Amino acid sequence: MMKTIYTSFEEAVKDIKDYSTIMVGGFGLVGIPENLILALVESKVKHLTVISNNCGVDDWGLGLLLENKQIDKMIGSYVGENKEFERQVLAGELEVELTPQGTLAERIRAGGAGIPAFYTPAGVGTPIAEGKEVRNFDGKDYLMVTGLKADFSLVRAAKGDRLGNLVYNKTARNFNPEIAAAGTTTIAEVEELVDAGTLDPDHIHTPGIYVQGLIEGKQEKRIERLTLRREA
Amino acid sequence: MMKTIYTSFEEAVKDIKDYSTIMVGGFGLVGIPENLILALVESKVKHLTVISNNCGVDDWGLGLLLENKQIDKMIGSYVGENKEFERQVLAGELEVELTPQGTLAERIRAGGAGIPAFYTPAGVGTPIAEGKEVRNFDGKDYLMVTGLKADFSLVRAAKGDRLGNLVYNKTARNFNPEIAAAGTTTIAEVEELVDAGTLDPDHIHTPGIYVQGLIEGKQEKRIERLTLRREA
Amino acid sequence: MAVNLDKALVREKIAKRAEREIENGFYVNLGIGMPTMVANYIQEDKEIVLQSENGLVGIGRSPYENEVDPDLINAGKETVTAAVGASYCSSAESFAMIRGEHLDLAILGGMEVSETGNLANWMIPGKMIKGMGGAMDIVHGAKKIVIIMDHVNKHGEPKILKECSLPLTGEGVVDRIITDRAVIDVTDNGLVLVEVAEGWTVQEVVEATGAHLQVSENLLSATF
Amino acid sequence: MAVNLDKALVREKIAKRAEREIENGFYVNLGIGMPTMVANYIQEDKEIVLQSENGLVGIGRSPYENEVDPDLINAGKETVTAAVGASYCSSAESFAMIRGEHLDLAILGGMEVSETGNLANWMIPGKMIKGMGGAMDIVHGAKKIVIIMDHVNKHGEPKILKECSLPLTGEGVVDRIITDRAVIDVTDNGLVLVEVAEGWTVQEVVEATGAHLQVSENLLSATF
Repeated sequence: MMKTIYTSFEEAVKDIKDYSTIMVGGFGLVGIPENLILALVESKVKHLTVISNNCGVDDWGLGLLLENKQIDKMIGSYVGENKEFERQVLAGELEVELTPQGTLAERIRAGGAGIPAFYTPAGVGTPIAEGKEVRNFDGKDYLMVTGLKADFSLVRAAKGDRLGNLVYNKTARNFNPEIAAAGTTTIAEVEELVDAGTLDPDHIHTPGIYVQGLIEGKQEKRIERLTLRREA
Repeated sequence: MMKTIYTSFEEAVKDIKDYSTIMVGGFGLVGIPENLILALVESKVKHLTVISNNCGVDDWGLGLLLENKQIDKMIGSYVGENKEFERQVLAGELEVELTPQGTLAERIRAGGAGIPAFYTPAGVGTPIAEGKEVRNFDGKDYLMVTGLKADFSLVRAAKGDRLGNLVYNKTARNFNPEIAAAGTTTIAEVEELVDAGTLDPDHIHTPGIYVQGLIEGKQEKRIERLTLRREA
Repeated sequence: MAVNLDKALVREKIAKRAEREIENGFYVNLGIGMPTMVANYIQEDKEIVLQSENGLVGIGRSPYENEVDPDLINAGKETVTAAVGASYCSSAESFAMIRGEHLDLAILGGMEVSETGNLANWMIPGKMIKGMGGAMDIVHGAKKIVIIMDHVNKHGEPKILKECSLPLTGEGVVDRIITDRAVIDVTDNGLVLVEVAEGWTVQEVVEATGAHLQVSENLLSATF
Repeated sequence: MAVNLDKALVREKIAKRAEREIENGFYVNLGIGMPTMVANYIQEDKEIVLQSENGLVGIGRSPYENEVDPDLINAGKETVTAAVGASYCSSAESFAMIRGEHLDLAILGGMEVSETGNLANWMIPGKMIKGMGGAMDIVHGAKKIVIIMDHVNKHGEPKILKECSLPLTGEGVVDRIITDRAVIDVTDNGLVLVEVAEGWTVQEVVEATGAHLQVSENLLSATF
């Protein structure tokens, strides 16, 4: 359980090679491993298959990898915030596999949990049922869907200790815990790296067993839709 | 989300009728809803199907229900701590369905998560594979197993708030969170009942949506195998 | 004769009517767009919990500027606060909660609804497909699914049809449709008109509906 | 000639040899009974994490009397402490971790092992079946599965066989067998004897084994 503590983001992503499958935590721009993504852009690694709920925006997050044409295939649930995404799909430069969000989250969980396939009602009778097994349980139809794993998982946490234990802040948790568990190699970008024993064992969201490397970094935390309460 | 706050354990279990299926949290005697079980004994409800990892010991926990012949069928993974259990099984008075512990935990999770069935490697080529579908994924065989639900789920938590949010202490968590989610009606016995807003939203293990009723009680917390470090 | 209201007022009218679907004590998921507006009209005497599929049980009001936490958003990616007694969870847990039918109600937008309760609300063939997000899960994930939408499209054509022409989001999932003109229930025996909005007649609603509409014996008029 | 050691010493010998399977940095699950004893012999220079399937990643030493928490036990239901940097999780998460092969090693007891790596360790027909507990999950849930057991049963009959006679716990799951007499690897080409314990000859081990045993070119003798 000795974890690699990286001192540069460049070093943290150096083992990610062309044609790797990577999973990236986050929902919208919240909880994304900002600096790991930036380092991937710098690394110029290409032909990536990326599994992530969204694909960033044009100038931030996974959108940067897209702009740089580093992604061959994207598996996600909603990619509507990104014009370059649309251009590449229409030009046939980018392959997309759209999956209902809950099915995506559960497929990732299944991948990390050693479950090769499960049944879900989501998508029955819709275009995404094409080519999938439909099976009836207790009078209701379900689709069989398979677990997802990745060569590398990139997540972001609020705090991480030197044994790889992670805690997340508020809705920045989102896909991160299940993605951390589904990567052969999982690298965590943490806002604060702390000593082992600092985090309360009852409050840890991701046990260190799922994490192979950690690096501390400072995030911009861009806000997509600032919505404020009008002063009374 | 208004929850029923019971003031007596008798009242907390009064809706549990003969022939109900109940799930009960705990591993060994740790994390069991002691007082809810005692109230079930008092209630004399019978013909229960009980889903729980273990079945207590002869004079405590689910063993009390067993002694009182209130259980028709038990679904669990290990029932070796209980002589009366053995007697009833050999006498044909009690039906038993043994399930590998990880499969049991995941079947309960699936039940609460709307997943009717999933595949697991546990049990392939063993007696428990009998009658189950075997399916190969990527060269490895798996068994299809189904989700489990219950009419009533009885759990124990360290703290619960008036909105039903629960936190567990150490290994008393065990089966409780997934059992809380798999019950049509879930009743939580808590060591301490607190006001809403008291628990940190990042530290809640069971969101209140899964819990219909709560009651505060004092537990004995019997220890099955006291193992101490010898003084140096 | 048909009433003319500006778009914002129509949306407000639908959202206010949809709010009446929310009972005291309900756990509710509100879809992105018009459904999110329903939150603005929740009566103060109701204690309810709004669930956000990105991992928040208990959405609070929008934050004042000094309360904004970039790590705290709703599924529409808007900054929010957490209500008293809220909890955070992972996306997988959030959808376990949804798929497991622990929500009492989901209010979602719609492009088309069929007489058997099929819903189409995620793609238009020939246009860029942005993705279904959580909609396909949510339509299977609440005890009651209410669709709110305009009664007709911008060309004046019915959006409630015998069969959806657009690719489906879910099959047989809709329980109730609330439009600017009516409230319609999807039953085992087809569509039943239960309420007619102020300014509309039963005849007008029937004519603007592309499927057979039974009129409830207990039909209410001008309820919203 | 076969050595005679008392039972406790034999168990200690097996446990100490099994400890050598644990590499620095490993996450390990130790089965109930003799495997749990392995923890007593872990070399101080190794940093490892012991996982307990009831929901503890990082089992610590046994508690002093004033440290006992009835809510903190291992899978054998013994009171324990948590190691520095430990975490608690639910049983479902714990087995997700196991089934997902995140553990480096599991050391379990055995009644019989076949030459294809089948394991029987949970039931004897005709006797009361107490249940498999977590064993059926764990045999599929670590990168390496090591079985520790006596080489022969109390009647002197081999426990390593061409085929198990008892109902299986898992099929083709065992990587290595450690007994009081030998270390044997299960390979695609059958069983390979890699170490012989002090006091035993290759010939004696072969004769006490109920399946064909190849002898490794790199056989080590008197290693434990």
